[in-house]
Amino acid sequence: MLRAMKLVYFAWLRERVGKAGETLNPPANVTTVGALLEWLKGQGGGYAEALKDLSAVRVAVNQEYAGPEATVGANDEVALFPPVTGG
Amino acid sequence: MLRAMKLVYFAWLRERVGKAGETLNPPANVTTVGALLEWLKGQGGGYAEALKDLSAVRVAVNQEYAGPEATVGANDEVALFPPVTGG
Amino acid sequence: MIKVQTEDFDVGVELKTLMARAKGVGGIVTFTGIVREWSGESSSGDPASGRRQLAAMTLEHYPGMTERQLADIEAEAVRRWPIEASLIIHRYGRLEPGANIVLVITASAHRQAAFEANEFLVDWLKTKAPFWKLEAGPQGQAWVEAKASDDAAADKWGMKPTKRSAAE
Amino acid sequence: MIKVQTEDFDVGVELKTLMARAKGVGGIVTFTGIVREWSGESSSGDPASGRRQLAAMTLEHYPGMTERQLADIEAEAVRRWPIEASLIIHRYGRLEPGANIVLVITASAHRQAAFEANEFLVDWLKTKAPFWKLEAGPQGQAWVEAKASDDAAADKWGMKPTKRSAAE
Repeated sequence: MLRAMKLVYFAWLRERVGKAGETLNPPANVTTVGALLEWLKGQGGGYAEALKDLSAVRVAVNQEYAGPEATVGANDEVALFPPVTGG
Repeated sequence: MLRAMKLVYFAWLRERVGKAGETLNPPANVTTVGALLEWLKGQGGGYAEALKDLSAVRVAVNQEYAGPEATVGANDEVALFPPVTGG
Repeated sequence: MIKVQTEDFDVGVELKTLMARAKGVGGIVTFTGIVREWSGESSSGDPASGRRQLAAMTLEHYPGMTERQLADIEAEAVRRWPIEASLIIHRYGRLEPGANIVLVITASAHRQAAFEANEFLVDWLKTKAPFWKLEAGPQGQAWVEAKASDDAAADKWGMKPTKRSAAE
Repeated sequence: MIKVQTEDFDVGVELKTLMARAKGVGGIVTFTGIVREWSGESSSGDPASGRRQLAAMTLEHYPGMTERQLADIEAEAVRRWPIEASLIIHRYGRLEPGANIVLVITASAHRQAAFEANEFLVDWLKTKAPFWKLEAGPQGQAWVEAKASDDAAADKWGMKPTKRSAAE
């Protein structure tokens, strides 16, 4: 089953991952934000570095804020970023 | 004893008294704002009309808000006006 | 800084002038009070609600005391909040609907201080500054009555009462 | 109305444009956020306090989500308060000290509504809008950390949390 998701990264998460975005195909058991983060972290390198403290990571699925229990699936746009500092 | 005070009136108090200001010489027993208002009211005509409801009258002595117990004396500038509506 | 004037003001120009002397601010809050087209509480423009259409408003004030009260209010705001710069402009004379009446600018390193100081100043202008509004419309002229809601708003800042009735 | 842009804005021009489409308003509240010369909590400019002088700030944002979040926040403010007109402008890109970052305008017949809606919008921009600030100074570059005080300010408006940590 093709489960291509679009990942996008911002601020220091982008810097640590080393890219602004990519298309990934996580395994079939990755159906939630929490599972996606754990899987990504397990990819090592920049991912492990970027995600070592998940309390500092915010997630948006299709441009809406999402908690770890939110579902993710094919064609979703999943954004990972630090707490925002606008305004 | 000369006890000349400068009286000034604003808004509908000015209209009812019929003048913007005047110099008055109240009697010697008029030493407070409250006594001044009662004396003025007793002058009849526009004064009685302007001061018939003292709850709608505000007073400033020398350009500072003053209550009925505040003292007034020679050369004071005493202003009578309705509740303010600026801003 | 305070200004009491008949002339209109330009908020953009005043902001630029104030920012030039307020280095290091992070937030600037501006309140602009405008002459409304309808008197009364609602802005829906429904003539059936008993409100009156305004042709013009004339603001009378107490020269001397006005400047004194505005300067006192501004000084009190600076004592209470970390304000880097502030400006109060209050117009008087004849003003038509849509015209500027009052401008309050507060600049601070902290947005919360700028917001609170601004609201404080506006609440106090409404209840302390010696201005009186005479509204003129198709039904004639009438002096605007002070609103209890304005007194309540001013009261929340916990300053000594300055508007004691002469009947107390 | 919302705008996300690199260009500067002129508060005076934006106010005039907004007033032209907001008939009947009595009060307009404006918040302007400015790039500070010093990072940190104080604005005294004392270099001994551990704060850092800024050469510039670069604002990154999430195109698409930003516009969506700003439109949602503005719609929520209009639901909560009797706002006749509002405007949010948020800049991104490289900005130097003194530059405008954000503009929030709220216009209402009632000044209290204009103040509250404005503060609500600013609090939410600080905690919800997907912008990130990278500060550059003599000591190098650093991403600005989110402040707990901003979260507390946003929390007081009683909206559902939108910034849940991924660790929950």
